[in-house]
Amino acid sequence: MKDTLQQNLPVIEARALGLTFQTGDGPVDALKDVNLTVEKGDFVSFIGPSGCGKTTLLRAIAALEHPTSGTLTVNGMTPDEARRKRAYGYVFQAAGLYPWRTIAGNIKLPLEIMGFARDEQEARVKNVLQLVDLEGFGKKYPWQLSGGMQQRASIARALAFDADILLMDEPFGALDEIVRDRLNEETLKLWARTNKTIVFVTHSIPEAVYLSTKIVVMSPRPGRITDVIDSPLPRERPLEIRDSRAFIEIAHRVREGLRAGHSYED
Amino acid sequence: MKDTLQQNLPVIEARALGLTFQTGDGPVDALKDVNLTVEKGDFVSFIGPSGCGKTTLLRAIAALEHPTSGTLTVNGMTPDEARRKRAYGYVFQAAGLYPWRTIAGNIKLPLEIMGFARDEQEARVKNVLQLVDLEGFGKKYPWQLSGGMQQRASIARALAFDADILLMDEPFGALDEIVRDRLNEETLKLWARTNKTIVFVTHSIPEAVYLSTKIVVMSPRPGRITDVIDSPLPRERPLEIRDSRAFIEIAHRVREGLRAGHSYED
Amino acid sequence: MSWLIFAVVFWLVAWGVNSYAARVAGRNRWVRLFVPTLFGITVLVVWEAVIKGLQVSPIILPPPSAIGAKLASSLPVLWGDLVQTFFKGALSGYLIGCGAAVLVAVAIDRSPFLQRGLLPVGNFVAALPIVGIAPIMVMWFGFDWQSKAAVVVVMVFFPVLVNTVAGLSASDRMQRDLMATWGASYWQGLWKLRLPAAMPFIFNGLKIAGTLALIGAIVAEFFGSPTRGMGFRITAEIGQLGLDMIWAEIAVAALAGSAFYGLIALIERGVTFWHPSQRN
Amino acid sequence: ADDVTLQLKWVTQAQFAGYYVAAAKGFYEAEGLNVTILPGGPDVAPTQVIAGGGADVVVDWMPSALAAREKGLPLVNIAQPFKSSGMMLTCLKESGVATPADFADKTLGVWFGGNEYPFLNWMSTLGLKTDGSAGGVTVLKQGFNVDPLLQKQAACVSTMTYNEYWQVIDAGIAPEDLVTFKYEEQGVATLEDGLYVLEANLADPAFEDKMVRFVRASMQGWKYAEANPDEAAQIVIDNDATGAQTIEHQKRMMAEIAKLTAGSNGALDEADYQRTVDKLLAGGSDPVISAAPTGAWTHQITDKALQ
Amino acid sequence: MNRLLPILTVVAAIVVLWYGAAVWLNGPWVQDQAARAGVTVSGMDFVGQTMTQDRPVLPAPHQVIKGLYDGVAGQAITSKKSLIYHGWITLSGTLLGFVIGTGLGILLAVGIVHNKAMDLSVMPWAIASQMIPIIAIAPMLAVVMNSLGASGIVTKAIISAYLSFFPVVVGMVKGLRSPDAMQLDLLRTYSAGEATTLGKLRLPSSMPYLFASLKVGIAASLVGAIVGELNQPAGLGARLLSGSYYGQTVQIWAALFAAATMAALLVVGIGRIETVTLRRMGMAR
Ligand SMILES: Nc1ncnc2c1ncn2[C@@H]1O[C@H](COP(=O)(O)OP(=O)(O)OP(=O)(O)O)[C@@H](O)[C@H]1O
Ligand SMILES: Nc1ncnc2c1ncn2[C@@H]1O[C@H](COP(=O)(O)OP(=O)(O)OP(=O)(O)O)[C@@H](O)[C@H]1O
Ligand SMILES: Cc1ncc(C[n+]2csc(CCO)c2C)c(N)n1
Ligand SMILES: [Mg+2]
Ligand SMILES: [Mg+2]
Repeated sequence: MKDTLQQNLPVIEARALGLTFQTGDGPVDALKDVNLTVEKGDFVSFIGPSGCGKTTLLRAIAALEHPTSGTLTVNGMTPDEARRKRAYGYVFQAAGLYPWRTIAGNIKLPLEIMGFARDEQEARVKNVLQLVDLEGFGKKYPWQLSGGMQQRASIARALAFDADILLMDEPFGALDEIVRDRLNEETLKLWARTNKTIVFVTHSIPEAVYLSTKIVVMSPRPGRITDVIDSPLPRERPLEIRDSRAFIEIAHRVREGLRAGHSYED
Repeated sequence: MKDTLQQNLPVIEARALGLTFQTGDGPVDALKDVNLTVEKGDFVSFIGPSGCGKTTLLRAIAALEHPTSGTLTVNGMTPDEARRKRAYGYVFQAAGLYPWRTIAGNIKLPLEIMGFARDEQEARVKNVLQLVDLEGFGKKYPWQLSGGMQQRASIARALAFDADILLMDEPFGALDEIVRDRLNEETLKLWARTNKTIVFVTHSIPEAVYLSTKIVVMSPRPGRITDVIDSPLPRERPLEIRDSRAFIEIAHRVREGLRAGHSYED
Repeated sequence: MSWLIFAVVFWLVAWGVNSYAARVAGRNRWVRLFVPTLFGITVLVVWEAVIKGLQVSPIILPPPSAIGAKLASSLPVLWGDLVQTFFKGALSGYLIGCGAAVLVAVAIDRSPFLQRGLLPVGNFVAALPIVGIAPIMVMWFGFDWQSKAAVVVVMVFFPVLVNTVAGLSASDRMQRDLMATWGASYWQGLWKLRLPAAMPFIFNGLKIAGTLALIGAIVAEFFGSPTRGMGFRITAEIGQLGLDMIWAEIAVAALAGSAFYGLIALIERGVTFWHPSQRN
Repeated sequence: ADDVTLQLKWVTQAQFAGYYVAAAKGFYEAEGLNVTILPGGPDVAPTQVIAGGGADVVVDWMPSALAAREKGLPLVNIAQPFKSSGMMLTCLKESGVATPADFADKTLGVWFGGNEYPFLNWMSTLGLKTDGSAGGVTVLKQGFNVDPLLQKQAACVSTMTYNEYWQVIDAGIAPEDLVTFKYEEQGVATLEDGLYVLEANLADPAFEDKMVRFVRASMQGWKYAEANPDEAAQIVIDNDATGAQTIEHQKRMMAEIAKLTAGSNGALDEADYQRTVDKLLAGGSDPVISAAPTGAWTHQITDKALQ
Repeated sequence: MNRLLPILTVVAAIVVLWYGAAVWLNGPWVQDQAARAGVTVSGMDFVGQTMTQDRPVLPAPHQVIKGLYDGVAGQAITSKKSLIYHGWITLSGTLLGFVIGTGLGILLAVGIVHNKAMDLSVMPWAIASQMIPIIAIAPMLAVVMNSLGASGIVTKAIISAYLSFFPVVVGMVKGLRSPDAMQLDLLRTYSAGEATTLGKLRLPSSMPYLFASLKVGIAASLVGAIVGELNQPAGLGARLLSGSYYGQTVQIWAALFAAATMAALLVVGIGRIETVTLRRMGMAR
């Protein structure tokens, strides 16, 4: 009974959300009047020009920023409560691995903090390393891995403790197109396999269209949502889908949305 | 007579070029057996996965690295002579503005070094600032500008002294798609207007196809050229050209070339 | 006893006020001045109260009130000593030492060979204890401020040299490559790129040297001086247990030293305004 | 055994031979005392050490002891093993100083830290200004050695008959090339190396008894040292922790020290005391004491120790 | 080899200059002595005499080396003339003070990083504290410590600690603040407390800063110990002073070089520990 209730409740719900930063040159409206509903199992992408508030919105969901108006609930709780219940796996734009820990050590970090038993830790590390195709690299240090491998390790770290909600802030921004394509595929597979809710920030239109069930187009000054596109693409998506008519159409709609919201000065 | 001779001479000519770095773990073949001819007025793009030697090749052309085998001539001279004749405008991947100088001061810097007269300097700064849409920002310091504006300032700096050859190393890597699109358009316009020779490094297939008259596909370990594609696209290119069949075909060929040269490990 | 209780209570109250002020308005300029000031006052009050409470003899440690009184009544003497030790000895030595260090750094900048040879030797020389150098300098340069300046020169030279050399290679490769693509000469590159880029490092060295200069000059006076100067006064007063005067000199030294440091930091702010650490 | 801590005014050398001899020869032990001797140095003010409770009894010169007394530290002289002063000014003949009248416009090295008062007093009796004005003398705070003289940075420097003077000689300057002015002969001598304790402690009979035994054994040590200078010098060497002293130098020093202790049985001569006080009161521009002290000395200990 | 060659070249240049300076500075004395004896010296005789004096203004390098050799190898190490004996006394005070100073510095830095009020109030006064001429305080401190019954080594160690805590505070505050916002946010998404953040992020990432300041700190510690020894009977500081007191320039220079060598060895030692630690932490490349 309780389970069903949870199922029906939106995982993330923002109502008239606003967030204003107080800075030296006066207040900056990073988010204004944002309304958004994310259901369990959704793959949501935020796309928009630099400075439109994508990161801020993601951080607000993870309780790393505090909204100045409106309401934001996660699993029916405040984001802060959800954070304390360890609901989030967060993947930052750069890999952000701790250089003094091995790859396995990095993945173990959240597990140590959350007090998992030692052999449980080992088992999980092994498991997620396999998931991101990094078996055998556990004992390496981050700088001994290529950028793409580091990024995968940081995703493994976010997956290790099985948070319900995976928040990813431009995780593939620093990678080249080929590697990026492959990681996109892997991410989709992972999502299909685990049925997590994923919120994903990107600059890239093809990436957003390829990955998402829901594309949120944002525009800056003040940061707001200008379009929410529910993708008609099927859940299984080979790379070739990017040459399909449906794909190109959505991409076009996203591009138009972006262009509309884009002001000239930067 | 002399002019015609110059016209016919290739601007950049590499024959069996090789460049090996001596590193702690033994030699690294950054470039091997590279043959390339660039004519006056060409827009050449280097594309390839990370580490394939794009930057190294560009730096060799600018005499910032010294080839270990083969020959490389620029305007019939060695790259070093060409450098001393101030043949190059170089735009690095990051903006690389000097933080203790204003934007105008940064643009003025090469002019000071090359000994332009003071009012000539002012005039040129004004001119290029206009060209990259940064009028009114001359007195600002670099950190007071957004990343995209900084990148444009660094392009302005490379343009200010009217070098024949513009070398650009992933100049738009750090920018979002919309800004990037616009700068791509601007770059094309500039190229059309000035008839400079431009050598351009990028990770992005659409960017390479959109901009270039000649696309050089490279692959790593050792860095070499796997394909040189002469673009059939016309010199005038609206953004919409990217949805054309010809465009998609070239893009496909580039992608295939890249994938062939791409190994799995990173 | 009641004095001790007073000390503890005062300390707790001041600490509370400071914590509150820092938490509520830590960004406010006045609060940023107020908090350390209150902290300093607290130290003085606690010092005074502990001396009263434990009845410490003023011959061992005088209370701040006595030091303050002595300071106020001996201003001309203190000023004369400050001129002799700080302005003549420390400051001239500081300027000569730092200036020479920067020049030498530029001179050896083109020679990696010299750098690799000079820096380890420099570190070794910098490790020579001043208490050993000071008598030698007095022997070489006489009793007046010149020998004090010489000690200061020796003390400040290497920290500034090491930092400047590090700073001169601090510009990143891209910035240097830019200069190369423009065909800039060595001096153009030095003047327009590497010196400005070195400034944060140079100032780091200048600040370290700033904490050393005054101390060096005072210490040198222990090994011979004319009959004025802060170090002279301290040795002369110890013989008649003039502890209040000694502490007055120490207070002046701390004040002058901190002011000097503050001045360097201020100039640094102006010169390296562009550096991220100055922008917060 | 009763513990006694003695703070010396200067580093371990034959200047303090009596105490080291008394310890080495078991004179203290025989009196039931366990004596700890703390060497001093330029960085140690004995007055401050005793004020801080770091010593029961200190060796100090009377000017600095009286100055401390006026500053509120009630020191009392309980014994005076040194009869005469060893202080003098040593000048290079070539600097043109032959008599005190030649000091004018010369540079003179002086020890500060409490030792400058006899000098200032002397200069004021000579009518020479010490503030650097023309016709006066230029005063240098001399360091711990005689280099200023050797380097000709000063015409004269302060020396002790038993120590620094011989360093000048050792450096290779012949005695004929030097001119010396002993304070004793100039009539400006003050009492050196006396034993001082805190006044309040003297009221305690146990402490008094301890000091009686201490002074008795110390004087026994001094007389033994006078009689056996070479052995005394060796004892001093054995006690020098810095390893800087040489036996030749200490033998010579012992011989000179013996001249200064010769006239004393340990008891303070009231006339010497009065002379010292008069000198200090006369002072220079800035007299070291402003009023004649009372109770600054006692025969209480020596009377019992020497009977 | 190619690391040693430049150093040797510079050292050789310094030695040459040094000999020149020795002739120049010791020359007047030779001439004065000759004048007093009524003879004249010239040429090689003169040069030779400038380098063989007992109390030279500047001892020639070989005199200093001989002094060092005599002090190190020419004595039983328990002898009071042994530089090893005195060096050991100084070293023990240095190390004790260094441990105290470093501990205090790290604690203060942790306090400054975690407490805004401490951040605002401590720094300016820590700077001011370093402006106090320690040599003026040392004798008074010795008296106070003495009356509290502390032994000589503790007094020395306190001065050492006083000089070494400052670089450690400055470096550690920087180091503890070196994690970037993203690294801190990561731990926040794990809902980690301040203690966890300190242990798992701030401390490990401050290691390079810590070692840099430890190197400065140990050198400062040594200076402190030497200053503290000026009123103690033994140690390199006492050796320096007694050398100065008796005008034994060679002894001063020998003690000076012994101290500097010790500082250099200590710094190199910390460098070794740094390399090993950072390698084991995977931070050395
Ligand atoms: N801590 C902060 N203080 C003040 N302003 C901030 C802060 N963080 C973000 N902002 C401002 O809020 C706006 C939104 O920033 P945000 O980082 O969310 O943009 P974004 O969409 O993630 O951009 P990008 O694609 O460049 O990462 C920007 O104008 C930014 O300058
Ligand atoms: N200074 C150097 N010393 C040693 N190896 C180097 C050096 N510069 C580059 N390399 C190596 O040469 C190869 C080519 O590097 P290059 O920077 O040209 O690649 P790239 O194609 O520009 O890659 P990216 O897209 O990541 O910028 C790489 O393997 C790199 O590690
Ligand atoms: C800083 C200082 N300098 C000189 C003396 C004078 N003094 C007193 S006893 C003694 C030993 C003589 O060999 C000397 C030189 C001093 N007390 N303090
Ligand atoms: Mg962002
Ligand atoms: Mg590159």
